[in-house]
Amino acid sequence: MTSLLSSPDLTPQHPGDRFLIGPEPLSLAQAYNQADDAANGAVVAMSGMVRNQTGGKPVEALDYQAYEPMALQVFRQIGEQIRQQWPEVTRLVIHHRTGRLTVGEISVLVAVGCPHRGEAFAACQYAIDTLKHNAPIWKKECFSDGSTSWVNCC
Amino acid sequence: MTSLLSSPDLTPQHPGDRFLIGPEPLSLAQAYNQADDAANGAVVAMSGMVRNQTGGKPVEALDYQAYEPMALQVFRQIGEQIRQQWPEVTRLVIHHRTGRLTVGEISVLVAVGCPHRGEAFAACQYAIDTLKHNAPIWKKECFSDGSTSWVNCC
Amino acid sequence: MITVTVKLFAAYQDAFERSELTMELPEQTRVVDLCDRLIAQRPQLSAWRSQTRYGVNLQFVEPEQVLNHGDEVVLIPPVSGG
Amino acid sequence: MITVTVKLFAAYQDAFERSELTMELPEQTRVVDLCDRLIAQRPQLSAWRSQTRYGVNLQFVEPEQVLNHGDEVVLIPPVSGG
Repeated sequence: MTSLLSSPDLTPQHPGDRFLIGPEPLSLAQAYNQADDAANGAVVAMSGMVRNQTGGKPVEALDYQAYEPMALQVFRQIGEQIRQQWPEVTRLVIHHRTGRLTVGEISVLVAVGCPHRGEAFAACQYAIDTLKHNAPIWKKECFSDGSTSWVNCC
Repeated sequence: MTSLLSSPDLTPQHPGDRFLIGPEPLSLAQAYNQADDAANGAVVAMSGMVRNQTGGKPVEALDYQAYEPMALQVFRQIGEQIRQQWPEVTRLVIHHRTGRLTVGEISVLVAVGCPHRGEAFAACQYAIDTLKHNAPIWKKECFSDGSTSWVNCC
Repeated sequence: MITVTVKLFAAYQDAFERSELTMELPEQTRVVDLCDRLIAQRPQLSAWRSQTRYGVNLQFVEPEQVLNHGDEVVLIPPVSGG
Repeated sequence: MITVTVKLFAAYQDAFERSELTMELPEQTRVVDLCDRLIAQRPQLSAWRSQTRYGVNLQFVEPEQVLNHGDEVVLIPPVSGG
């Protein structure tokens, strides 16, 4: 794994970026603090959490799996693409949780700091949209009736 | 004032809305908690804070004045318009601070809860854009060189 | 005659050095007439005239809105909340 | 022959009841050939074939990518992070 992570093909992490993926509960306060910067005029943060139902079927829990080293590579690429499209972005924070989450628990946090809010909204939306399409992360819905199914995001 | 606030012309507050305007420091955690709802799949929050410069001129502080009862009326109207355009919105939170704020302090917080993130992003952006255009709130920039000027947002 | 309260903010508050005025006005006075009267007393405010919006009893109103006894009026120079 | 590691997730992990395989493969094997070999062992996976993307050494690659000794391969059925 060490050899993979030091591969010259991997995207380097921008100094303003903070990424995290793992089983610990996520903290909005921590993500927000990591997006803080004296040059910011606005921070836009998005949290995703387990909804109480999907298509009318009551959900009990979601079970998240991730290929963590590749997910982090996707996060770094998102950071690189954001810096190309919105060079004003000071900070990009992406935290994603893994394991079993029950209703109301936060599965993902994205926070973006910027001098102006327009770019912060656009970059935050770009980050979560791209994460949902490309990050190697999977969730299984566990319904109240005991059935489960792997979700296809799009 | 009592008679004004009970006027039949005023917009009633939606039960999912939480508004605040005053001199106390704002808390992202409080705003976020007020946007929490079991039907949410996403919360989008935006904070605005005092930037360290405007047009290259170093800023020391901002001084906010508000016509508070009318600002709250504008917030309630924003809530009503959001419910018309995005009926899925479960919660709308707007907190605005008044008085003297120094670099890095939060002047405004908007948080929107929704089953899906797309509507949460759109409604949050609508709320802050409309607040900036219509809420009777004014800020004076206090520059490091001692000069001051009333800001025209748009 | 009617009596109205006028709330002053930003440049209007600076010019009058106070946050509220009480004014006696003839019946049928429009809110724009009230504003012109105040600008006549403080000519440095004339630059704001074309950019000022008006509120009566916490609602935005047109300049031609006729005032009633007891109204609470606000003069709204360009806002900059957020 | 080359040796590669295959990371399994979601439906692939369920079908093989494990999260990782080590495979010996002929030189010049493409990543899509590896996937077809696994699907042949677990036919219930064939529904995923057309929707599966491939990663090699933490990067997305085309199905025609030729594997090298020591590669870490991942089969990526439709993702659903967030």
